[in-house]
Amino acid sequence: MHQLENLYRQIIMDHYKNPRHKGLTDDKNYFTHHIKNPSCGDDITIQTRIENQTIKDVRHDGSGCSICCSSASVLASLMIGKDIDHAEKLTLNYLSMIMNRPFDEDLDLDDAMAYQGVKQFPARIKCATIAWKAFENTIKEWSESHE
Amino acid sequence: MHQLENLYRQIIMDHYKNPRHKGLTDDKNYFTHHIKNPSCGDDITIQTRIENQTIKDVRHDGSGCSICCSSASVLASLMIGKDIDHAEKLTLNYLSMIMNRPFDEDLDLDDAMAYQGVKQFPARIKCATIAWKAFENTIKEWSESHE
Amino acid sequence: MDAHKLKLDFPILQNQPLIYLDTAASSLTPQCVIDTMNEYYTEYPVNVHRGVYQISYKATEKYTQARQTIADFINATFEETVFTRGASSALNLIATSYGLSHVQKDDEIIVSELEHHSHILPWQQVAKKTGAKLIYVPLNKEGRITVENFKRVLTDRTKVVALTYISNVMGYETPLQEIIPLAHQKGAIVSVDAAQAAPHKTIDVKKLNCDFLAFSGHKMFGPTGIGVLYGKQKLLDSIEPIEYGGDMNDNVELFDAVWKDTPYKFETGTPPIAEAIGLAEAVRYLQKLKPEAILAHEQKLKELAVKALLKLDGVTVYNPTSETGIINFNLDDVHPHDAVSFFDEDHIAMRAGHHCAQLIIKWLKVPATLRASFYAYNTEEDVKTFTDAVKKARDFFTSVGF
Amino acid sequence: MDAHKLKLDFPILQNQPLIYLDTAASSLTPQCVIDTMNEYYTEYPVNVHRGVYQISYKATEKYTQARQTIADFINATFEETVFTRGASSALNLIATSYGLSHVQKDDEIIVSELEHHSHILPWQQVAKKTGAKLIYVPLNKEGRITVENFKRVLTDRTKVVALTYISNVMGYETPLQEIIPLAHQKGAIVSVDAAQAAPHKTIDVKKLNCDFLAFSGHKMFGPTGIGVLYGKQKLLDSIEPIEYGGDMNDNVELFDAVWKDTPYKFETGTPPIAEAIGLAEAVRYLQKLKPEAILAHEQKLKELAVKALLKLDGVTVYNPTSETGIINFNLDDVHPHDAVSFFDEDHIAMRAGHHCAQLIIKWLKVPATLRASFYAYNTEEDVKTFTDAVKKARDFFTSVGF
Ligand SMILES: Cc1ncc(COP(=O)(O)O)c(C=O)c1O
Ligand SMILES: Cc1ncc(COP(=O)(O)O)c(C=O)c1O
Repeated sequence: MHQLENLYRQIIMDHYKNPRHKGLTDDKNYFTHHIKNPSCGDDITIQTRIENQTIKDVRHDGSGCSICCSSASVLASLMIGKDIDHAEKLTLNYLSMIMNRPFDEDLDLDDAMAYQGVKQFPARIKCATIAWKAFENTIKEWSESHE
Repeated sequence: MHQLENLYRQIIMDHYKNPRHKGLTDDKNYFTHHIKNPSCGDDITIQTRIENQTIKDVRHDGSGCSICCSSASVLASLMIGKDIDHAEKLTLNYLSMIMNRPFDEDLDLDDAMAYQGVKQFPARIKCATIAWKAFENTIKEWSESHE
Repeated sequence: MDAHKLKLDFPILQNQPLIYLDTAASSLTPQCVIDTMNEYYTEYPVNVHRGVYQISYKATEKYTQARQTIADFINATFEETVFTRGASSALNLIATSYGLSHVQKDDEIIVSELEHHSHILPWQQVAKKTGAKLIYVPLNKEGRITVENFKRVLTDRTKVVALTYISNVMGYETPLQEIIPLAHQKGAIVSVDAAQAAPHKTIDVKKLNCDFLAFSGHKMFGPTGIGVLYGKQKLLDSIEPIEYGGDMNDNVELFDAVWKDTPYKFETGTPPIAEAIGLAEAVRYLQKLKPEAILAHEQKLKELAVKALLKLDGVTVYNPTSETGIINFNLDDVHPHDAVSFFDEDHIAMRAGHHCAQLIIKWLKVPATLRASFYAYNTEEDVKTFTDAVKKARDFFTSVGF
Repeated sequence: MDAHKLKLDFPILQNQPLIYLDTAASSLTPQCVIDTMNEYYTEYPVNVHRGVYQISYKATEKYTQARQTIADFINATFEETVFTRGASSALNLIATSYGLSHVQKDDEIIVSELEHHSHILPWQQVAKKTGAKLIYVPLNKEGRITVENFKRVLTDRTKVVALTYISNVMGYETPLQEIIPLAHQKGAIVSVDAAQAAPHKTIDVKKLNCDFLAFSGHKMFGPTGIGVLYGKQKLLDSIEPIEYGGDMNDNVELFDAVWKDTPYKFETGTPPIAEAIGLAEAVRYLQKLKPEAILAHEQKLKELAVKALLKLDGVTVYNPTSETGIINFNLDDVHPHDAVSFFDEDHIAMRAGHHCAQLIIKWLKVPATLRASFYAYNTEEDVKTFTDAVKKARDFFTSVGF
């Protein structure tokens, strides 16, 4: 079996081929965060609406490889409806998992667990984290504006 | 004995302290050749009047170390009165001697023989040749204009 | 040329399994070049010029000889050979110094969509700043610059022709030998980006009669941190430096200063000493192998590979007729960044992306491509490993649902 | 700090008898820096960015970490740390990009006669091109920049203050900690030439609060071919690149392009990869030794040496009070190029000339000087050898008739 099968799991391919919550909005109530990866050309925008400490909606768009694009779709699917503190925990947990650092296996990352294989491909870690980092920045921005 | 005594021979010091034929002229009948050595800042101008295949006068001026300045004075003293073909031979012979290449020991370089020690100091070869190269260029220019 | 024996000269090919197909980005470094730089750092690691002590004299001599070696390599003179940080820096020097002072409003600058960003953006800036027009040679349907198409855009207003010698994406060679005299007839100067040519071709600037030319060390067995600008003596004499400071001047006064002659007036500060000496060794290595022999070898490998790829379904090759060792292709419907991870698993190093040449990628109407480039140290076994991997990758990506 | 033990880290000091007193031109290179660059050339000698295969990923990581190491070294951020060809190139970038776009006719640019050509000429050009005035801080009678004298030339018209941190000829430290706030009160920005400071001082750009700062690798245990430009983030964000091409842009269209953010927008083309990685190792080496400890050590040596020189007749020391390891002197009536050959015979490497700082040499009213500079690897024995040689040289040149 080719190593790469650990990377291209069915769930990932499904989100890649059929992205959920894709397409941006002009609605000013969304936080918008954009990250480019100068080293490989990936370019992702994440938009988030937060109300009453709850993630009401997440939108995404951009260009990149399957790992990058699918992870934005997975992120959106996972986060919508989550309490913001929980969303932050999930995000940090996901980032730790990808970067091969200790993480809490009991926190339910749902489809995002499929990206566990990425840590074997250091050159692709950025692909799998770019959308999540944009989302992390969103939470930071929200927190700072609510201190 | 310090190696350097081979370099600072009495004749050289004499020409350094009491340069002959120093000072430039505005006379348009002189060929003027100027060489700078960007690597050490030496800067020498040689002016030469040639009539009937004979070196009638050589003038020099510039700035630099004792080896550089004295060698211009020695060059001028040696060349004045020489037939141009002979002057060329002397020049090539001197340059060969300094650069530690085979040279004709029977050609009478007169005071210029004092520079034989320079070949032991590769970093100073340029100092001892800059005036002579300017003179060599003069002869080349003259030859080209008389072909 | 025995590529198998050649591999022994490259420590990285001894240290790990590696099919290196990314020479168009950077070539690997042979031991002799590494040794030459180590010699500098261990035996005379000091500054050049003005040092009258012996090791500084030695450094200056080696550095000076390096320039002569590189000048001889392209049949230029010492004075015509300027060291820069790289090809990009050299190409910028041409545009900034010559371009901004010689190009005027409504003048025309001919470029192409085959240019690397480092040859297009400097002239795009000149056009913006001066009001000149940037004119693109229409590419033929293969994506080539042809003499015919060049003639269609050459006018009395053309002041500068800035073209690549060999495209880093398509591997095509520009017919400069015919284009340059045409440009000169109109009084235009020609700037040549030879970053992809120097590693594979004997460049003769006198015969080519180009006005400026640039290339980089790291693509031709040399170190990073160095490139070369060639300019005709009378052009270099007539243009101004763009960086000022130590070592490029003669006399400095409070409110004025006088520059040295070329090449020094373009090289302020401590030069890339180890790099220049290393590049000279790379040039000697290249000359020993003979650029023509390298080109013939890589062309042979490329043709073998293209033949195999053309037999595969779901693989598109964009430049099957290229005359150098570059293959530009895609697995249909697979993003090149995905594809390249597959090859990496098989220790095949290839590039994915736009290769700093977005215009040709846009011209091809794709988001990005894969590029495999062959060089002297590649073998027929490498080709086989590569083409087998393309087939396996094709099957793999299809199987996982791409 | 044990300088005797330290010598073991420098291969050149093992390979030959050498009393190296020319660190102000270039420092010697320790084995660890050579090894680090060799590791690059033998284990991952490939291009950075966009390479998704493993060794390119490794090169990119190492290169990225190198920038962070160097940023941390001066207490800057990653984004504020730009790689250049050297200090000269960095100082030119400031003048060309910031200077030409922010300085106008009749504005004033404060500089000094202590500046290296690489810090004076770029601003001389800005003054010429914009019609601004170049204003020299009067030096006090020792040749120092003082806060008092600086106040005398600072006006509401001052837009730029461009001063050296430590003079490469006199070894004086400029009182920047007091000068910078004064300049800022007038709305001027301050550009600091730290080429001679970085090897001997812990530089804290935040505490110093300078706007721009530059230094070179080869003077601080690092390789040739690399330097660093620091700029405050908001300044770097607001100024334009001066070189355009590969790797510094995001989107490239036929007639337009968009730049990346700093630091990348200032770094077109393949960067000095081996050099950046080598410089990061040099920084680690320097930090391990502690810049303060080096400075204390070299000051001690310098003071020993000056004391001995002042006892000799026919020797003039121009900077007896300097606070760093630089001695600037002459044997009376002996051209420094003659003198330096004497020292060379005794394997003492020193510099003779104007040290790319003609203005201070003219200020001293001499044609040229000798410069001995001490560094971490020099010992008290070196000082003794040096001062004994000065005495012998003095006697020798007198004896042959100078
Ligand atoms: C004070 C000072 N500034 C600038 C420079 C220029 O540095 P580089 O030659 O590395 O560009 C030097 C070194 O020569 C220097 O001593
Ligand atoms: C055709 C071409 N031109 C210019 C360059 C720029 O060279 P460098 O990155 O060494 O400055 C490259 C390499 O990337 C190239 O392939």
